[in-house]
Amino acid sequence: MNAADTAFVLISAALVMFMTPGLALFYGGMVRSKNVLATIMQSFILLGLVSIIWAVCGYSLAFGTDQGGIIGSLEYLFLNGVGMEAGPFSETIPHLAFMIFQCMFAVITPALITGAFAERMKFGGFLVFTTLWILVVYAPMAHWVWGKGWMAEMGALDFAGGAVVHMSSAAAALAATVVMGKRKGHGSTAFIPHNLPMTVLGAGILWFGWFGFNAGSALAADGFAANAFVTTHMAAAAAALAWILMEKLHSGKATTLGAASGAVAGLVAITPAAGYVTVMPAIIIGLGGGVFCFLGVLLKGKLGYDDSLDVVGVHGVGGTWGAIATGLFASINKTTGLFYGNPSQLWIQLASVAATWAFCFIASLILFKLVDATVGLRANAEEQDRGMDLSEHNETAYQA
Amino acid sequence: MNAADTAFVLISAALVMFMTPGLALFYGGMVRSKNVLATIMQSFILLGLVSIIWAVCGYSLAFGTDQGGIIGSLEYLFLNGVGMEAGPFSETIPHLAFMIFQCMFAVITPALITGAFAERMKFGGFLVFTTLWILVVYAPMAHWVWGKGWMAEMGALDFAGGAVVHMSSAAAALAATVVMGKRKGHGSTAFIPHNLPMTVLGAGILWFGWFGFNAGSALAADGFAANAFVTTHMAAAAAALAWILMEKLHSGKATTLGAASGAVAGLVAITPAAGYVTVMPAIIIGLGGGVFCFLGVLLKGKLGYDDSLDVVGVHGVGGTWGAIATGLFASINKTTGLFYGNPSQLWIQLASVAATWAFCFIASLILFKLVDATVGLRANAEEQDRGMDLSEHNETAYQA
Amino acid sequence: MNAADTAFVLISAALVMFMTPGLALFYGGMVRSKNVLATIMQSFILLGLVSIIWAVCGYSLAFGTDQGGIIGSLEYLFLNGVGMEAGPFSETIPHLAFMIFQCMFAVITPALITGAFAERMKFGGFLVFTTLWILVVYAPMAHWVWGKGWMAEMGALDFAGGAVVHMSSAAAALAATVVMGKRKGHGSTAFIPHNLPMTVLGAGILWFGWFGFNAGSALAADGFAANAFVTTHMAAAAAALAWILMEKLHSGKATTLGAASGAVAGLVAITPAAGYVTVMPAIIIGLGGGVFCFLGVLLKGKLGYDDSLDVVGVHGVGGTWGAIATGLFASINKTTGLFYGNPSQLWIQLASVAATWAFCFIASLILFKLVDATVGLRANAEEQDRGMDLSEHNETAYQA
Amino acid sequence: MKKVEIITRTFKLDDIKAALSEIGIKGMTVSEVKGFGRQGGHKEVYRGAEYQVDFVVKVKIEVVVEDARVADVIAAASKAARTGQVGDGKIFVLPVEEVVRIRTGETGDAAV
Amino acid sequence: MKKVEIITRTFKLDDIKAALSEIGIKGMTVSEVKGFGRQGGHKEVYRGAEYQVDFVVKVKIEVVVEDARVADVIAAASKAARTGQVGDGKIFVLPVEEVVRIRTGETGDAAV
Amino acid sequence: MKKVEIITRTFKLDDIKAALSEIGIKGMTVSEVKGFGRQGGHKEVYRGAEYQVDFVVKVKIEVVVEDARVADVIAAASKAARTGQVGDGKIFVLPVEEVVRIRTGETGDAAV
Ligand SMILES: Nc1ncnc2c1ncn2[C@@H]1O[C@H](COP(=O)(O)OP(=O)(O)O)[C@@H](O)[C@H]1O
Ligand SMILES: Nc1ncnc2c1ncn2[C@@H]1O[C@H](COP(=O)(O)OP(=O)(O)O)[C@@H](O)[C@H]1O
Ligand SMILES: Nc1ncnc2c1ncn2[C@@H]1O[C@H](COP(=O)(O)OP(=O)(O)O)[C@@H](O)[C@H]1O
Repeated sequence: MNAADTAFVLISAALVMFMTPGLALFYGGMVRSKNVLATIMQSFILLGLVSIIWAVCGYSLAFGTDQGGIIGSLEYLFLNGVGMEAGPFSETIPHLAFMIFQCMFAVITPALITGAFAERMKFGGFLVFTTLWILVVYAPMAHWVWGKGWMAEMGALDFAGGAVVHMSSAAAALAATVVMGKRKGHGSTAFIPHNLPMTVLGAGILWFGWFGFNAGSALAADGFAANAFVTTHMAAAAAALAWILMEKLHSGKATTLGAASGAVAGLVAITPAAGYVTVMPAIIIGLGGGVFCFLGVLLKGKLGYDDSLDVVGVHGVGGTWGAIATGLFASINKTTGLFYGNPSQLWIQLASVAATWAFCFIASLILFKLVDATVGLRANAEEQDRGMDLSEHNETAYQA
Repeated sequence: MNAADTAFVLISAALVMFMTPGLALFYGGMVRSKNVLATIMQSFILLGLVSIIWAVCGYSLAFGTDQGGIIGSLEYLFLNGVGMEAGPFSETIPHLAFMIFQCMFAVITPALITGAFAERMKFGGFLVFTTLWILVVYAPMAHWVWGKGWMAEMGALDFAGGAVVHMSSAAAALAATVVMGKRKGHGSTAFIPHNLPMTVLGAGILWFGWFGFNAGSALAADGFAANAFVTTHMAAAAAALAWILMEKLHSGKATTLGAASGAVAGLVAITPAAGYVTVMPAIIIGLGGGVFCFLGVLLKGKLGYDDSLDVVGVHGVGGTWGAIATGLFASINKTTGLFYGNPSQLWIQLASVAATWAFCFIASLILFKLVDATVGLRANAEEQDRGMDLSEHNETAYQA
Repeated sequence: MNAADTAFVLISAALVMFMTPGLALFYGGMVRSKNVLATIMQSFILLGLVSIIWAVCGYSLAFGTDQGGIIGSLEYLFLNGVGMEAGPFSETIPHLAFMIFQCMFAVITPALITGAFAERMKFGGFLVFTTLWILVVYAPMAHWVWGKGWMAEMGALDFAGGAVVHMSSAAAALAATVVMGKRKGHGSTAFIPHNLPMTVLGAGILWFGWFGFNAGSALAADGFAANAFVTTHMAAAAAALAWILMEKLHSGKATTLGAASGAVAGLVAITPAAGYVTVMPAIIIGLGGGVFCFLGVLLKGKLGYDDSLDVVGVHGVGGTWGAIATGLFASINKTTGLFYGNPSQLWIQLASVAATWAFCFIASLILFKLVDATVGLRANAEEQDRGMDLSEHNETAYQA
Repeated sequence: MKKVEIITRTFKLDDIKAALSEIGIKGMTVSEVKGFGRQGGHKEVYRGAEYQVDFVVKVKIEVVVEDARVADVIAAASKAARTGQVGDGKIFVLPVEEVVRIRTGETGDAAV
Repeated sequence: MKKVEIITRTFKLDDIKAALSEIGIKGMTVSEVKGFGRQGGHKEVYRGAEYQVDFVVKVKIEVVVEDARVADVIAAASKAARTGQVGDGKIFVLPVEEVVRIRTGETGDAAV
Repeated sequence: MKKVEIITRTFKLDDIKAALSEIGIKGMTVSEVKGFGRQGGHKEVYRGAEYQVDFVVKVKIEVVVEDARVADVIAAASKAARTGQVGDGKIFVLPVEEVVRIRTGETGDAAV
């Protein structure tokens, strides 16, 4: 046990917790004003819902003793045996600190999905879906990658959640657009963000919190943490620039929403790589994140599906690129990627990418269909016209 | 002295400082737009006013050498003798770090009260009242509980401020409603929150900062801090869920304001217990916090007093429940409560609850009366119509 | 290497990073709603632009081996040689941690300048100017003061950036007003802040982040850090009070914008002194900061130049006062000022003040003229009428 | 048919609405306006600079009614809105030549 | 000249604008209003307290046209705005005695 | 009595107010509107998707005056509002049949 590492991981957990309200604002600013509360709520309430699921059984499923590479044991049900002493995943911090740090990841991941079905999701169906998704998709994914499951065994590298957090939520987002269809008015109405300063504030909080997310994933206040901190920052910086450069080329002007989106794209892209690459490759990963995610968002317009806030374009494209780039650029922390003489790492990364997308998409699709057929998912046209804030929550965000 | 503990407490102090602007937004979003600045100001300016009082004499009154169980000595007047070496309250951190961590508590406590008289308090009277209240109510309370005063001697448990922070401010809030009466239009006009995203942002900042508040109160980056961190988070999570469940039962829909209010209620409830209970009891405390505070807020409607933003319903009910629950569930950190075989702890807790309410209510009542009779407290009807922002500060919050 | 110091500096770097979005809101709330995004963008994008410049060559120019007192060597180009081990500027933290902490300072400094030309600056010219300014003004200044350059050799004290950050940006701001002239409508139209809660939120984030800025500048989690933390807080507190007291005397009412402005003025004033003075002198420095900066802002009205958001009045006046006050009150950390028997320190401080203003003003003036003559700086009257958000970014901040 | 436009203090809206309901008015349209008049404005101060803000926020209520009810509407609204202080506002009556209810296509008195 | 005032659902604005364009209307002025009428409002709940909000947000479209075109405007706007549900709103026609185009000083039919 | 409605650029409000004050107008009511007309709108871009925004934010000034002063009001407002560019806006004059000052109950010319 080491007090410095404990302090570092606890503060990091607080930073990651803060990302969820940050995401709520990031998304909330992008919807129309009649839907802002419902959008915020879908992130905020997960701090409640997922945390309790995590304490009851989620943590145990993800980080209990490995059962055949597939899932964790039930030994930590109700956090039984998760105490003030070090646990199996880190010798220098209390087991509780590791558990709560991981809890914050479990909270924000399903919150990311909500961008896809914003402005048309019913609250009840959302709660049921998320509960199932944490148990059926997230906990296994976390186990496979970080809980000594089969992906970890295979040697897949995912420092802070390119697969567990970003690809998984993007695959669920894609499934959501398939099951739920488009918002009323899609194609004819302009869906213009109602409050961009709110979105930029959200992006600022996300960037701030991401230092906890990525550097905290070192689980120690050491050189690796410092390296992950720097790669995180520089990738975000590079991606913000890359995105607005793409905008300049594409439509003549850089936008504030573009800068904020680019920063998030860069943060997504570096997430799997942050602890395995050095700074200059991180900048390249960031540049790629900015360019590819911008193109991914444009593609949506071409393909015509309604991923309201671009979960697939940003988290799907960015997470995938980051996972592949880790296979290219890994060079520190006992890893090596293709460019450092280890082509097999790239194949492992590609396999983990394919497996993650396939599993998460199919499982999410089934869960969405299931909830749609039982509790119901989609608000009807009249509810969408009134806005989800009034229809689902009896509230109005703003009064003159 | 220990650098890790110092880092942890300093960062925690920063987190607690950030709660005050967070509270400003939490409250500010709930008032009408013509009163938002005045409401924000009443929190923000306390970062100025109370900090200076704290440096001049507040800290000494609270944490100077105990004088008969009642008050601290004047030895630390102007922070004389409070330096870079460890002080009497912690061996591992600089005395200055302990002092400033405590300062942040002194700042936010009177800021909590402001919710009770929002939309009708004059700024001058507010400043005078708060100055007196810190010296006459807060400093003694802090001394009794944390400064080796009589409540500590009696064995009352209050980890991070159920009595010192929440009950004390709620008792003052109740006194305020008695002395100041209702807002103009109470009962006929709808007092609807003008900006709920602002309130949710405030709640997010409060939740984030509360990790500093509660885990930081361990004054060391150890297993107890990790435990307090986790109990804090889980209680907030449980209370957010409990509150919206109550709403669903009561009026058919969960609300965003309910989720935010519930989270705060849970944070309040766990505050006295955070370092003395394990995680599952913390979840129960959180659930209780959500349910009881929701009912407490409803009660206001029945009783008809005008506690504008529910300081009594949330901080009074939540703080009291938390103090009692500490007497029920305490089990770690050398404490035991009723459910762990020590009924006497419950009696001690009940005694401290009664004493806190009685002392803080009566003392606050006298102070309010005094200020009312001299400087004046209440804005008149015309000033309330124009809004406190214009009447008291010559400002308008928003321009189209 | 020391894990506690590493944790402290990394978290401090995250806090300083958060100041830039905070500044974006602080400034963004003060402009008219048609210019809020452009204003926010000018801060936010510097997280991208300056970070990359810093990694490529800025850090090396500032902190490479000293070349004749003037500039750093190119040894750290592309962060070559900046790794996980300790570097030359601190033995207890990774070189990368020191680099990224410094990076955050380089980001926010040019963001401060943007207040001067808000509501009329073209985005392209802004990017070019800032790139040049970092290389020509900021990197040398940082080198002279913190990189073992001539000002350090001379014995000038600047704990966390009174000269490097505040005077330098204020001098550039002054140059901007000279080159760019006034906004359309200056003198006839009322330029009233469009969203003061946004500004207060920004001030809250700045205050919070400033603990990283000043206490983090100790580069260790020790008593000096605790002292800097406390002096920072108390100076901000005192200045907020001083500013609203001046307002009360000047126009009869304290304002929320005044409290926020005062807090920032106090934070600016204590920045050069934070690690060299004790708490009571810090309060005096804060009081002076509040009073002098308030007068500095009033002076603008008299002199008639158009420093839109008072960069000179707040950062110029506050930074200068702080630098001088350091020469008066320095007493710890192996320093002594005039009031502690060392008059020569005051002369050194005055010399460094004069040199900083002269160098930064002239260099900035040349850069502005250069960019004006080539890329162009100033939006024309029609663009200003439409607002910079639409003219420069094709965006609108708010939709009903 | 006439359109009665009532421009008055915002916080009187509920009272006026109630008064008009009482005399059987079933519909009205309300907007927020800024009024300049004898009432004068107020001072605002930002960083020491004082601004005189001339306008006062007012509410405008538009009610279209049959000619015969105009006097009743004026009487009810005046009574509800009056405080006796400068700034109580004005009532304007304008002629309306045609009224259509979009839903049914009804016109004239049947449409209001 | 007449002023045609159309008060209807906000999300119909684009359709109405298109319908009016089609019949050659080149200008109009739009504002956001709150409507009270048969449509009723909705319930809002804040911390357990229920509020009945009576008004519905509506859009008001003002078009000044030559007398001869009034019928066309009413027909086009009615068609575009109609949903058949309560709350489709009203069209009011008011006489206009003079029209001036500020830019040129033109008046009458030439000015709209 | 007539109601003069002036729809023009927002940043001209102060000038028009001054011009009307100068000719002795003591009251007016102002609202924010969106105008569609020849002036055209602008392009906005959000995450690569371009939106054509057709409307322009305009200000609407309503002044009720005695018949005799209408010409003066039009002249003064036109002069103050004119830039000569498309989008300067319109002035409409509508008949007003009655005016009431709520505070005093005065009607007609005495009420404005
Ligand atoms: N001639 C006018 N034309 C249009 N609106 C007017 C006129 N005179 C006054 N108003 C409106 O009536 C409001 C109240 O007028 P004011 O002169 O302040 O008080 P009072 O109506 O009590 O005399 C003004 O704020 C303005 O909105
Ligand atoms: N007499 C009236 N005067 C002015 N506006 C009216 C009047 N009656 C209705 N309105 C406006 O028309 C809108 C629709 O009216 P409502 O009675 O709800 O439905 P409908 O027009 O379908 O009968 C109202 O919200 C209100 O804005
Ligand atoms: N027929 C009309 N009815 C109502 N408002 C109109 C009409 N024509 C124009 N307007 C208003 O006048 C404004 C200016 O008109 P526009 O055609 O752009 O320029 P101009 O008045 O210089 O010819 C429009 O934005 C709109 O608000």
